[in-house]
Amino acid sequence: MQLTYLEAIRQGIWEEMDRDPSVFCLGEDIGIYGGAFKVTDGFIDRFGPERVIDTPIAESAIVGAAFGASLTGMRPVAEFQFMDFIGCAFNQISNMVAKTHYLWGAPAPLVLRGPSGGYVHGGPFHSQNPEMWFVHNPGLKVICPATPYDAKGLIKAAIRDNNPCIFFEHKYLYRRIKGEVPADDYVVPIGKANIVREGRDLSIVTYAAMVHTALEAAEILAKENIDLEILDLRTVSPLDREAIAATVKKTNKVIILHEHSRTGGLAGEIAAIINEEVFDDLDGPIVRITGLDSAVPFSPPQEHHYLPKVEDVVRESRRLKAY
Amino acid sequence: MQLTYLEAIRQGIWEEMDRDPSVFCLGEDIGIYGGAFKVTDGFIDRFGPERVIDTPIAESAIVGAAFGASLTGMRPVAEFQFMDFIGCAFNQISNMVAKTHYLWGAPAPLVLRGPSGGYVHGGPFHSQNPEMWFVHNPGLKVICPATPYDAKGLIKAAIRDNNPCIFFEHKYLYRRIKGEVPADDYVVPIGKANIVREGRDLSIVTYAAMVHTALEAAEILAKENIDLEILDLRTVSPLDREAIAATVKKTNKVIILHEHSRTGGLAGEIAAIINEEVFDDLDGPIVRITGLDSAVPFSPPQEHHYLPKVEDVVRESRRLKAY
Amino acid sequence: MAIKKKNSKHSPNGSRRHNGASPATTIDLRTYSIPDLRLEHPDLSVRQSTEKDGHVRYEVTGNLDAPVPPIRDSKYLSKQQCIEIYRYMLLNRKMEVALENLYKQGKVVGGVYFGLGQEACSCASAYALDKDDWFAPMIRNQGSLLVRGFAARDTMMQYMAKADSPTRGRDGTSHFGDIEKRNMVSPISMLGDLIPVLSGVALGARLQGRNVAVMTYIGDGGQSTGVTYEGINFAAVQNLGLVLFIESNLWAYSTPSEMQYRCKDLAERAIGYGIPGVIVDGTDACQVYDAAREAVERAHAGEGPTLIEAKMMRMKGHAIHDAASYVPKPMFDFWKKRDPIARFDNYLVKEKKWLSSKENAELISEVERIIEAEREIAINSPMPEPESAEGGVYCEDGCHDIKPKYGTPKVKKGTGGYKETEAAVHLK
Amino acid sequence: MAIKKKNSKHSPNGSRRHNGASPATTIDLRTYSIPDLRLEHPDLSVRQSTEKDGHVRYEVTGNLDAPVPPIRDSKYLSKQQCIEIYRYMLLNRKMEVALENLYKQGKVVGGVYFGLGQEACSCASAYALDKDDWFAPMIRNQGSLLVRGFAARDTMMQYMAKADSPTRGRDGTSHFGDIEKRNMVSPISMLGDLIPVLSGVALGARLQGRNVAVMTYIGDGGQSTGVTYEGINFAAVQNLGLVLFIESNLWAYSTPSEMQYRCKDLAERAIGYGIPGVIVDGTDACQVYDAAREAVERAHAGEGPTLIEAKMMRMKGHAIHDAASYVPKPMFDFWKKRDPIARFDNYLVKEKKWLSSKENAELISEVERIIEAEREIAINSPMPEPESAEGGVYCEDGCHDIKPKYGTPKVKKGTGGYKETEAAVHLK
Ligand SMILES: Cc1ncc(C[n+]2csc(CCOP(=O)(O)OP(=O)(O)O)c2C)c(N)n1
Ligand SMILES: Cc1ncc(C[n+]2csc(CCOP(=O)(O)OP(=O)(O)O)c2C)c(N)n1
Ligand SMILES: [Mg+2]
Ligand SMILES: [Mg+2]
Repeated sequence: MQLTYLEAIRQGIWEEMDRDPSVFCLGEDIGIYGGAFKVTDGFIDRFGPERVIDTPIAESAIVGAAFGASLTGMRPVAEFQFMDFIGCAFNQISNMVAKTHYLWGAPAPLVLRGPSGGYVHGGPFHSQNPEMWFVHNPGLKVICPATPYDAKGLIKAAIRDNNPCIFFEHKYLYRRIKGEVPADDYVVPIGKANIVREGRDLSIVTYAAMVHTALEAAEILAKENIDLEILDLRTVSPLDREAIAATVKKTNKVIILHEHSRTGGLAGEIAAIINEEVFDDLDGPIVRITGLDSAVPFSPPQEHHYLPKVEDVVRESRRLKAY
Repeated sequence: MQLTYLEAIRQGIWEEMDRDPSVFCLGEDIGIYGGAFKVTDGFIDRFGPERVIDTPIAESAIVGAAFGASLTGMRPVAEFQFMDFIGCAFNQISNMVAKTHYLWGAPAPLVLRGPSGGYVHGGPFHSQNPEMWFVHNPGLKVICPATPYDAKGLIKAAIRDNNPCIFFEHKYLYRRIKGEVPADDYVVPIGKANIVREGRDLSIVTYAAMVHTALEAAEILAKENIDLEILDLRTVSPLDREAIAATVKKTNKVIILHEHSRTGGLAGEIAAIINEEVFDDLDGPIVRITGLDSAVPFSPPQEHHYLPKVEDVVRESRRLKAY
Repeated sequence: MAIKKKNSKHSPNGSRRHNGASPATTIDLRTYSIPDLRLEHPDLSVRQSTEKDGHVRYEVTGNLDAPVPPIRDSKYLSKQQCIEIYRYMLLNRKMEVALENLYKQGKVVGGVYFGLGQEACSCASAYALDKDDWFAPMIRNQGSLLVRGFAARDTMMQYMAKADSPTRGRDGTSHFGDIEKRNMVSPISMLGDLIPVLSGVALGARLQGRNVAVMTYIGDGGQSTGVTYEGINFAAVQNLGLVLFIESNLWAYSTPSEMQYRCKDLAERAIGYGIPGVIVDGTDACQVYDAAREAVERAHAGEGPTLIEAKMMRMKGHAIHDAASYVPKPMFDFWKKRDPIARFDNYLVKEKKWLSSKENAELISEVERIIEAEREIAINSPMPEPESAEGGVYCEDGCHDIKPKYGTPKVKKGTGGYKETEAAVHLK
Repeated sequence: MAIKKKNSKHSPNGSRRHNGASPATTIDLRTYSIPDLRLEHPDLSVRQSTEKDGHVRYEVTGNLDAPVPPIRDSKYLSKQQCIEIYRYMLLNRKMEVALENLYKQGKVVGGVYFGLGQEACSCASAYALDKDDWFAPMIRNQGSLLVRGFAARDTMMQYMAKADSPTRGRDGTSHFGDIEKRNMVSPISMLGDLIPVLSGVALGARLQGRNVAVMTYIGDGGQSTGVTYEGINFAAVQNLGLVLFIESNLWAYSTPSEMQYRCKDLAERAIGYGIPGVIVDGTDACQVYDAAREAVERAHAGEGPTLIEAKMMRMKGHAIHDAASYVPKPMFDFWKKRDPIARFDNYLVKEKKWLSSKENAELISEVERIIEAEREIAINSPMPEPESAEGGVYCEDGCHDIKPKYGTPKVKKGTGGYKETEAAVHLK
């Protein structure tokens, strides 16, 4: 059936709660209100206030409590009202949760999830894409789906995973895209990228909302006989090195496209991986298309200027093709 | 005169406090005790408890208070007892301090400083190098000196800078290295890298304690007729792109060496910069030598295995030279 | 505020005694007085209940028919001052009506946040500050901005993301600041972070020889954040002039205050900070002012922070998108009768007769004219250029000449304190 | 603990009344009782003072000659139990002496942290837990580990970073955990983070139909962290069985507790959380046990969290490198007289005559033998292989079979609550 990205996530969590009584949700306004974006709408009626817990505004306590519950064998799904607020729980995530298994061997099957990303005029505190801080934080799995199918399959995989997973839901996609989602139970494996468009001239390595930007650009470029291959990473930690290497090996030219700010961003990591894996296959420099190095400005013309756009991909693709 | 790295930092802050009454210090145990590593030893006697403030254990309050004071025209120097605890103030740094100037134009001349780094068997919570989270955080300057001369000149520059600066002091270097420091007032410019060894075969781009590792490796390799050029970045945000490009242009081969864990680390960013600036000058893949992707383990054999070593640099240099 | 003169370092709210010397029965009985200026003590309470249809809803209990209390006469405010505060409250409300209309006309970027029902709290609190004092609003304190001398257009342009807005489009709502003239720190979205920041402002000023009051606000929800605790505690230990209003408006987005804390009143937390706490009716401008003014004076006298809990209700949804259907309707009815403007209007016009009906009508239309004029200016500001997204991440050389705002900071005097420390020796 | 039966949701510590109906004088007087089991109330106070030589030093004031109080008879502990706790306290101390020697012999990696003077607090608190309860120690609670069934060698090997240490060399000190058998969560260095985590453990257990007590500790310094506040508040609102010991040992590294908070006693913070708070003499094992046991029973009965402030002094420096020269010497003298082991020894041998001197001597040498044997085992463990630094960052497939520890979690019963929501419909 056709579902929105949001509804796919909602169903994924719902089904896991139905299937496994050890799954429960906690977060701010997730109960009667159903969450700021209504991802948990109806959950409290179905699963009761014990399993759908409205918490005080205390992100470190939410993460801490989710982690503690996970140590007893529960599988908490904690919502950040916006992923911008994840910095309020940073130490708890980085030093408590992420290091647990490495240091003393306890699994911590929890999911931290919430809306991230721009293009909705959310301004500097409601548009952030903070995934890099967690990519550079061993012990966490970091997931950023682009389609309803992947979103549902990956949230289910994250809930079943025995590691702490951070699940970034792109709020621009929530209700703007629909896609086919099978009725049967399925999961999408964490850590596997996906070629969403095959092409021969150059590769775009990207994820989340930018996948759609890349696809749009590919349509335009197809008319100019520039044939893009698009790799949707889906999981940004751990990264699918093989898939990255394979697409570069094939097209020999690569653009890395991400929404978050450039310096210290994911494109750097991928550039390093490409150097390590397939340096000899490169026929042109690795190109980055990213957000600017500042906070995300609020005003639409400024936000538009700040964020990567279809025309950026078109322009850089032409340039790289000609290199 | 010859000073230790620690004494150089201490003098730098002392002189700035002497010179400018708007400079003051705050942090945990910095007063009568003089700080966990004695960087502010004697300060409270000289400058009084008003300007050398022992705070409660509350990192978000320390950063917040430093920031607030900076808005009144003061120049606070806040100490983290260990930089490992900077995650406890993460949101305050990232969302309050770093975005201030971009969003509403207020300068925030504060310095956050403290000991970081491994090689001292500090274990997972006292060995961290958390600079990347702040490199990927527009609005901050991030400084990581390697020598007494630079440490003093850079701490003074940071105190005089009108932007929030994070100053990472490598605790392994504190008392282990000495160097010449002029008696006169001087600053080292923030954002400028420094060639600490000229060479022709390949470049090591690095900073902080790893500069010394690279220098040791260079001695060994010199005997094999492999001539390393070593670029000490000194500041990791903003990065000195020109200096990075220049050394690669000269040697055509580059190893990036840093202590923090690999994925999402600085080497990626530098790899991307090199691709953007001097791709055609590369005669071999960009090589990374870094910490492993885990917490820093406590036991000395494990820590040794985890951290980059002279022999790693020697081995990778040979390999890259032969490429 | 009864606690004003009690300037002991410990337990300013209370006294303690030991009852009995016999070991087996020693118990420490402590009595704390939390001054409560309210003239009524609503006993409404909200909880989740599962209804027959399976839905979980909020249910309110308590006396929903209690009569509306009178306004408490201010100990300090003159007639003129009362009218001035009233005027700010009108401006606050009319500006928000204008914002709502701008939103409906599609001119606002993002949502709109309202302080409906909380105008007394915003306006009378800020009115208690002196010029040199500092403040930082939260998102509902659009009235505080007006009192502190910002024009309605500033906030309006922020909402419309205009080029001439205080942040030149970079941020919205009341997220802007001014350290030059109006001593305002910009809020950020993360709740509670302002509290240590304002404490730091007071610290900075004190190092320059000045005890300023630093006022900010936090919600009954936002006060659950750890940084709130760190910030208040820092101010308490450092004896800084923080004046913190807890806007106890019963809801944090959709979450009732019963689910944020378990003590009865948030002012009780003052006990654990070792600072004075006081409760006021947040819909009564006089109470708000009196408590704020006494706290400001404590700050000026170097007596440390004060926690003021203002009780009221958020009379709209969290923001304009939120119909607040989770709020039991009788609560709106109860609090609607306690509308701060209607009550103050009644107090000034009918009770005190400080305003004639005609003067009141004139005042209202003057306010409307001002808002209309501001609206025009705001609307006519252009949108920013796309390229204006760039630059300003750092304060570049010369972008600001930074010097202590209140003059040269105090420095430890004389060389008596000077010591030939290691560093001093090295310096030679 | 007098508060035990008061199970009202609000203000469990207190009652309130309004004095006077006249508007002008309404003031809310609240009386809170913070039970205080201590048999003395030391009045020492520390502050910074600048001396004639220009040095700033800590100065202590108060009655430094007060007589040592007796041990308070426990309401619950039998003779055998008292002796058992005493034995753990001896083990705790002797183990730390052994650690100090290992350090001097260069066998320890990094520093050593001591609980000297705090053995009663660690041992008697953990002794109050039942098998199914959970706990997490802080760095000075090496005694708690012994009580909970860990061997001295575990901690010793942690300090020596040995391959057979609980973390196989990856972490040191008491930083290890065990979720299988001993229900222990590993601490991390960052102070306060354990508090919400333990609350979450209680939440997880409750979802599985079990009210467990979850005990952890925090220092007078560490409790200043925001996460402490968030964690206690979370437990309070969710009514979780957190038993939090504040180890009020007067110092946080070099910082006296006067510079951490401004209220008189940290137990007063319980008022603002709306939970019971109680003060005990942390050098009196009986008091510690009684308060802990009552809190544990409250937890088991589903009555929510308890805050217990244990007053004592850290009798060494922060860690072995720290000579604690900043501590005014008379404070050490004062508290040395209150050594928990000497007092308990005196109580058992002289006052109660539950132990003969001979039995006591035998007990002590048995403990020494045990520690010596543990030391041998610990020393003989190899150092880990370098390559053992790798692996285990993720829990890979099959590395753990995760199932709810206490049986199947409670699930909302029946289909009455089931509703044809959007999601349910889509699911078909
Ligand atoms: C740290 C943090 N977490 C979550 C949010 C999202 N959020 C914004 S406002 C709000 C509710 C605030 O309620 P309250 O503090 O009572 O203020 P009110 O809206 O009632 O004035 C929430 C949860 C936030 N802004 N900051
Ligand atoms: C969040 C955080 N900040 C700073 C530190 C550094 N630190 C370790 S122990 C300590 C003092 C702790 O004092 P207290 O909590 O009173 O415990 P005690 O040592 O007295 O048992 C400090 C500042 C830390 N571990 N965590
Ligand atoms: Mg509220
Ligand atoms: Mg302590």
